[in-house]
Amino acid sequence: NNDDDSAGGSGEDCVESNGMKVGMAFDVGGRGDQSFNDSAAAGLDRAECELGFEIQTAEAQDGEPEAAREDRLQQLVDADFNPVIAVGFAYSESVGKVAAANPDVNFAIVDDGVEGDNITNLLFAEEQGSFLVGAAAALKSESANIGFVGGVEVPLIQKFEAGFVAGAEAVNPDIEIQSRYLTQPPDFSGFADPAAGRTAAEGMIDNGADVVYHAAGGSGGGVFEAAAAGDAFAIGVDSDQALTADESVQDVILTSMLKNIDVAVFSFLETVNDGEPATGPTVYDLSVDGVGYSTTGGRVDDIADQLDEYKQQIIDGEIEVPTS
Amino acid sequence: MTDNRLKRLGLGLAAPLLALLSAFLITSLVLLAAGDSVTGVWGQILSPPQARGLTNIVNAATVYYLSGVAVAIGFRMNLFNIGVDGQYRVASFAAAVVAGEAFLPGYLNTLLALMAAMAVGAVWAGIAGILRVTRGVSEVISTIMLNAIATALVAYLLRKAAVDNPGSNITATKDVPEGSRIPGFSVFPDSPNQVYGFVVVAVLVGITYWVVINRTRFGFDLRATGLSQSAAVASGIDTKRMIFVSMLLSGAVAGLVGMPILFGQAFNYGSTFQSGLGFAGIAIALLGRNHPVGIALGALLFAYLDEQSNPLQILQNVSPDIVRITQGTIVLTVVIAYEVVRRYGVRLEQRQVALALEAERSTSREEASP
Amino acid sequence: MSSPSAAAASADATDVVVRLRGIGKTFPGVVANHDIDIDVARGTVHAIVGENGAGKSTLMKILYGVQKPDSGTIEIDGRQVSLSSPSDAIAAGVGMVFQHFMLADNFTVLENVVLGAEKLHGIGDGAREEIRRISATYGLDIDPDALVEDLGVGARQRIEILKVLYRGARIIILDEPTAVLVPQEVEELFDNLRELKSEGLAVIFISHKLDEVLSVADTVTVVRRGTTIDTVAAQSVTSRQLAELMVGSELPSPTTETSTVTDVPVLQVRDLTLPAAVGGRPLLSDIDLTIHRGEILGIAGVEGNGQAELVEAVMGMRPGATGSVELSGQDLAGLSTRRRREAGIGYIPEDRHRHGLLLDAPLWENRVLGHQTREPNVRGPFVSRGGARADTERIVRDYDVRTPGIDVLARALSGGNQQKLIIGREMSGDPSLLIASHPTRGVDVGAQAAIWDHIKNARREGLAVLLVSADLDELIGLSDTIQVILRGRLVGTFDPASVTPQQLGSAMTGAADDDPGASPA
Amino acid sequence: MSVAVTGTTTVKAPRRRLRLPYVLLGFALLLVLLSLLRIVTGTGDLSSSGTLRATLIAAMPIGLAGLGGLWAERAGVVNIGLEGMMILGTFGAGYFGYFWGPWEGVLGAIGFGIAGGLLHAVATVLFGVDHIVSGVAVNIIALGVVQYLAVLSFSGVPGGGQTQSPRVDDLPSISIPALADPLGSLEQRQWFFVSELAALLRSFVSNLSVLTLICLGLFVLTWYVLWRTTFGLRLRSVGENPAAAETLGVDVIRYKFIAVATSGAFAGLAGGFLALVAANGFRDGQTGGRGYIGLAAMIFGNWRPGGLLAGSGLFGYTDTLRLRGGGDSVHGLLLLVAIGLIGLALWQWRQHGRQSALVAAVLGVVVALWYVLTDSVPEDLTGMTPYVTTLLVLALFAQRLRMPAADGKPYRKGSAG
Ligand SMILES: Nc1ncnc2c1ncn2[C@@H]1O[C@H](COP(=O)(O)OP(=O)(O)OP(=O)(O)O)[C@@H](O)[C@H]1O
Ligand SMILES: Nc1ncnc2c1ncn2[C@@H]1O[C@H](COP(=O)(O)OP(=O)(O)OP(=O)(O)O)[C@@H](O)[C@H]1O
Ligand SMILES: [Mg+2]
Ligand SMILES: [Mg+2]
Repeated sequence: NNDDDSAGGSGEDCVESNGMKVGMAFDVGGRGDQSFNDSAAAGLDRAECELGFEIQTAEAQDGEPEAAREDRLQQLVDADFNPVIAVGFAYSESVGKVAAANPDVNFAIVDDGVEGDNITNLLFAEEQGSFLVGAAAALKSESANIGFVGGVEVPLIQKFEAGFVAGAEAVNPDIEIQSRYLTQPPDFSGFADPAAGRTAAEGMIDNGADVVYHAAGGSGGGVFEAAAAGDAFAIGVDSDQALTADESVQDVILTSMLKNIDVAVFSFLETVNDGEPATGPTVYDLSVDGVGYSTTGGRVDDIADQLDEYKQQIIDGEIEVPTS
Repeated sequence: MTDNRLKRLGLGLAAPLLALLSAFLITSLVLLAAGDSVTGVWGQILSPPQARGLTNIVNAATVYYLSGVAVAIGFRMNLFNIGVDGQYRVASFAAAVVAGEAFLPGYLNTLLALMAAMAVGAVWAGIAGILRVTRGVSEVISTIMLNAIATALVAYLLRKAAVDNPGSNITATKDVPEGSRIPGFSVFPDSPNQVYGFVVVAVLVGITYWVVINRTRFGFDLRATGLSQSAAVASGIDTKRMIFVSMLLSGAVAGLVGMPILFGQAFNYGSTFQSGLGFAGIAIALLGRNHPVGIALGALLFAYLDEQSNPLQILQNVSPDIVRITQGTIVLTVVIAYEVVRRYGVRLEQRQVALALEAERSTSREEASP
Repeated sequence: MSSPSAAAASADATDVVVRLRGIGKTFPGVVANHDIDIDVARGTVHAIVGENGAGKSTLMKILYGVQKPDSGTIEIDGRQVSLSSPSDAIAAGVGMVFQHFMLADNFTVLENVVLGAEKLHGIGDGAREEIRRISATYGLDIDPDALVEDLGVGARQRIEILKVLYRGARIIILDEPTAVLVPQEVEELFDNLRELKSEGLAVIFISHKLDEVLSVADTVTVVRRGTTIDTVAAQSVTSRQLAELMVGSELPSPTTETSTVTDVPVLQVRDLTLPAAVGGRPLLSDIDLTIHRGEILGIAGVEGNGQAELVEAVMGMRPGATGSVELSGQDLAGLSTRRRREAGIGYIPEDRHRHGLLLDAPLWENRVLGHQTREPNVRGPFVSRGGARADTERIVRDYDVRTPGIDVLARALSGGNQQKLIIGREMSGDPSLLIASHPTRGVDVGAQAAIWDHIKNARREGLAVLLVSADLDELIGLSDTIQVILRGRLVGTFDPASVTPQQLGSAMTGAADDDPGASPA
Repeated sequence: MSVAVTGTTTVKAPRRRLRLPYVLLGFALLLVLLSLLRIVTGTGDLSSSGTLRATLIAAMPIGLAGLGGLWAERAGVVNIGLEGMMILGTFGAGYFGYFWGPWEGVLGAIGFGIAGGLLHAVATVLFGVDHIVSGVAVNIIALGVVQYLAVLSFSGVPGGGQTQSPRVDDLPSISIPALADPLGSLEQRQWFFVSELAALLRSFVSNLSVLTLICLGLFVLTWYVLWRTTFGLRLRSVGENPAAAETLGVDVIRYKFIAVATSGAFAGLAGGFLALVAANGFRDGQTGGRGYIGLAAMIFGNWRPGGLLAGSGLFGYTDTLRLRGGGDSVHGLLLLVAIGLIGLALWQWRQHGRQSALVAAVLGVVVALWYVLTDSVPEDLTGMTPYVTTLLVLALFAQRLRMPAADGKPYRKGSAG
């Protein structure tokens, strides 16, 4: 009752079934998290429609044992799903194990580098995208004071922070950057606590920040609310949040750091469709538009040239963006 | 009397059966109301698990069991150690660091890490014990606070102790060296995975628990304190000491909760280390009436429900959260059923005592009259 | 059985305010009441007497709507009523003072009194005025704003009566109101009752103390084994006759036999002082006492004057006590309760349910309690089930504990049998000192006699016994010496052979200085 | 199994009721202290109107959960199921809030909370199940129910998902610019005390959700109902001595039932507040253990609404400081804690609590040293602040607390006499 009603599938422009079944295992939150699970789901839905895959999804439970994740992947394999895509680094170990046990099945994992002959890693240069929105924040800040709200202090999110800081300092070395994480692992509620996101962002805004970037998943909604209430800008993450966030706060979203998981998922499924499933790591960075920034609302149009210049420098390797 | 004992045994078994049945009914009603397939869900849950699933059930039950025993030690004394959750996390972290550093070779290293885990778990629980004994702070509240503090503390220490693992987004301690891991063994034929070797330790813990509680002087003191603190004091039991010691013991066993995972599967403590086991332990201890065998059955039941519900979404398109409802309902209905049965039993016994005495009285009167 | 006889029948029929006919009530396995017939007349004190467990309290609870009768009818003021809750009874004009206080300690007197009767005078100043008025009218001397936990037993008893009066009750039930009062307080209470009686109220009065009953009651109903045996006019009977009606045989009474007192001291207490937890007067100050082999030392005192603390301090259950306690020359200071027990103290606590038993454990486990370090209950670090069970059988046999077996839960035994089990247990393991706190409180006459015998046996075997009791007859009957405790001090020593309960009573309330029976401690 | 929640203290708490002037005086002192702290530490955010407003919002769910606990425990039922009832409340708010409207969301939250309360009431009051056990079960069931219902209700709904509702519209809020602006400039001046007072007042006149005000009112209402009405007297009597209450014609079972259902309503409202005011919709895991914290705050507040408000304020404040100011603000707080501890030590010394005084003094010195020797508290550790503070306060004051005498004890009808 929870996935086949998604968009795609029955749409008119969709192609006939290609006879292949793809399974996707989500991280906690699953479809509809308005965040990275959704982004992966978007890629899946597109593949369903444009390539004719039959799709099935399942999501993780909070605090489940490792074996449950293994089970989930194995059950997808048992039900003849091939390939199987795991969304999120929590699946790192289980993908390694299940892939080894099922050498005939192709696996993909988002955000993790686990190795295997039949595994492809969909990795992202989040720091590069964050660099660009960091630069945008610095360029737009009138108070030379900006903020970063991280959901949970894990290396992945620290990568966002590092890129953001580097980008902002590239524009203005003296800029003040306030940084805050909502929770520490294993407490992952920082990704799902808009109230905390709001309080943190309000603090930054009260403290002079006028642009706040969040990498806090579901808590980001609170950051947008704070920005709206405090006459500040917010920067979204993962998808173009000026489109997906609630209408009442879309105006304050300066731009979003795009992490195009959907693109990655779709390209992977294209290789499967072509009969030559990708293996090994693929890094989706600026050069392949795996990451980037959004322009919805036209609020960064005036600085687009500068941002694109930075982008080119990063692609050319002139700027090396730190990851931590 | 044997007849009565049989009757009582029957009553004792009736309670959990009654409870399971009503949980089954209630869950079915929820499914019906929500429009999900009742037969589909129960069909899946009651279908025989594969070998892999059976192994998973035993493994998950091992972990639940230790957690249940840790909680039960406190329960036997009317101590509510809500803090098993924090205790096992702090302890698992400590053990992972010790084992990862490999101060000693091979299994000595394992042993040292296990002792570290028990010691750290005991200390963490001991804080609540001290506060209760010296300051009168309810252990319910202090252990809740200590759970939250454990989260922050472990996060802090984990970042200090974490090793660089390029390409991974998981922060984790150093891996336990190969030679210090506890090998699993295959129980179910054709199973691709293995049962934790630690299951042996869990069984030993269960036996020790039973012997200590039911057969030793210490256990008697502990149960007496749980039954009536005032009577315990009058009998010469130092109840403050008992509270403190049983908190330490509970914490030490809590320290073991994460060990099957650490030495049998994860080999390090990282941000994806399983959480929430302490709370499951509370439900399981209640379900098992704090009895070592009961706890084992409860742990197996919970593990079974978890395992069997996992594919619900893939196969039946029903959210596996439905079994949480089942599990919670089982806890509640079991307790209610036990309470009802207990009252019935007490009444039964009172009636018997009265009848026996009445009979005795009338016979003695008959003897006296002639 | 029998119907209301001459005395009651002589009361004018219109004067009957309560008429109980054929009341029956069965609990699982116990017939608490059957065929009860009672008539209570207006303007009288009607006493109900009977052994423990005879069914008096049950009957009163039925009349007060707490419990529903299985059979029979209740008429109040000539109208048949159905009482399904205390509210119904209150509405019918019945008020009840229970055997145990029914007060919320953390509430003020006002709150306790108005609870449930808020409609009468509100919960504010109106009620306060009314309480003051009633208090003044009946000389109850109660401050509506005092906190109940600060008050003594006498005051609490008066609050209970005030609660009843406040509700305008015309039929007042008093279930053993005098159990915790000293004779002087009892007198005051009786004055109050006579006052009530003269106002035309009916008082139903339950007591085990037959002299009291005869001094205050107009009519007495005797209940035995759940049914009414007889109703008599108080002037026409003696307490001996009443007692024989109650038990159907002669009343036992505690009598000391020839003295067995030796000059070997067993317990020597010097300067025992126990400071209060939060400032204020010490709970015990400078207690000195010695008990010899074969001697029973009785402690008399109004409840709350330190006798419980004295016992607990000797038992080592009170941290913070200073002074010396020696048992047969061994200094007990600093020893834990367990060590003191091992050193040879047997302890019969005053509240057997709270301190003496694990109600939800079988009898044989209760045998282990308090003796869990000693033979035959233990083997090394383990509990010896075999040893403990065998010894429990012995106790059950030797002490005549009426039970179907040693595997039943302690809860299932009646109070007297529970107490016999405790005494058997505490006499095991060769104690040299037996501390007995209220050993016969609330047990029936048969068990009472047995318990007295056991204590006398202990004395004969050379034990020193510290006996604390609120029952002055018991103290006088059993003790070799009686000491009175008042506000944490021992204030007088009496010879039980010559002292009267009245003299003890005045010493207990501090009015004893001019009493000829007292000699300085 | 029944448990005495505050251990085995026998010391009587002195009964000095706080009168309004003292309360105001206390407030003033607090503001003075905050001013001093601001000046000494140079951390302006400690008493800014933003911090205070965020504190109010952070404290309210905890306080409401605590009120839930208070209602139940005053009637003698321990309610550790508050967390579960709160979770039900967040879902009720999200569901009704999205499909009907925000005010309906409030009602939905209360309704779901009551459902949880009734479950607890049936188990504890009717069946005499141990209160903690039932509470634990309620928590498990509530979580399962909500997660299951969320999947059914929100997946596929635009903006919603398996673990969250779509955005729910705001409840109306009050802003009085005519007052807020001048107060704002006053706050900016950084005048001793005056600025703090201005900040406090300003937090009440700028962007304050109506629900916040209503909830504040509920504290007063609770106090009034429980301590000034017949109903309240009866309800409390049931928690102090149910047998006595029954002998006076109070329907004990009914009052306990009502109390626990009300408790559920408050806990549900607490969840509703989280979903509707603190955030804008339901999210799985949103409560984050606040139900338990509410219980702690209630004990902290000695089972009284005023104390509870202070306790939840403390929680809200420390949590807000952590989220807003991070390690720097929390560092400033260290000084406050140190001063508090040393003050306490002096006071206890005078009260002859020599041992506690010593403990407090040593702790105070340690914290003071920590303050002096560092510049900031590590970010990860700031998360502990509210919990450590509570533990500390309980350790120092638990013996002065007094819970209802029959709290946590199952009661059976007819046990009077
Ligand atoms: N609630 C109950 N359940 C079962 N049995 C009961 C209950 N209440 C009383 N009984 C039994 O009923 C009998 C009468 O008890 P009751 O309390 O009325 O006696 P009593 O005359 O008041 O004794 P006492 O002098 O000790 O107060 C006793 O045998 C007791 O065991
Ligand atoms: N409220 C009650 N509920 C259940 N059983 C009761 C109750 N009251 C008394 N009984 C039972 O009645 C029996 C004897 O009680 P009873 O009140 O006669 O004892 P007692 O001799 O008065 O001693 P005690 O001082 O302990 O009350 C016991 O089996 C006891 O469990
Ligand atoms: Mg009795
Ligand atoms: Mg009685």
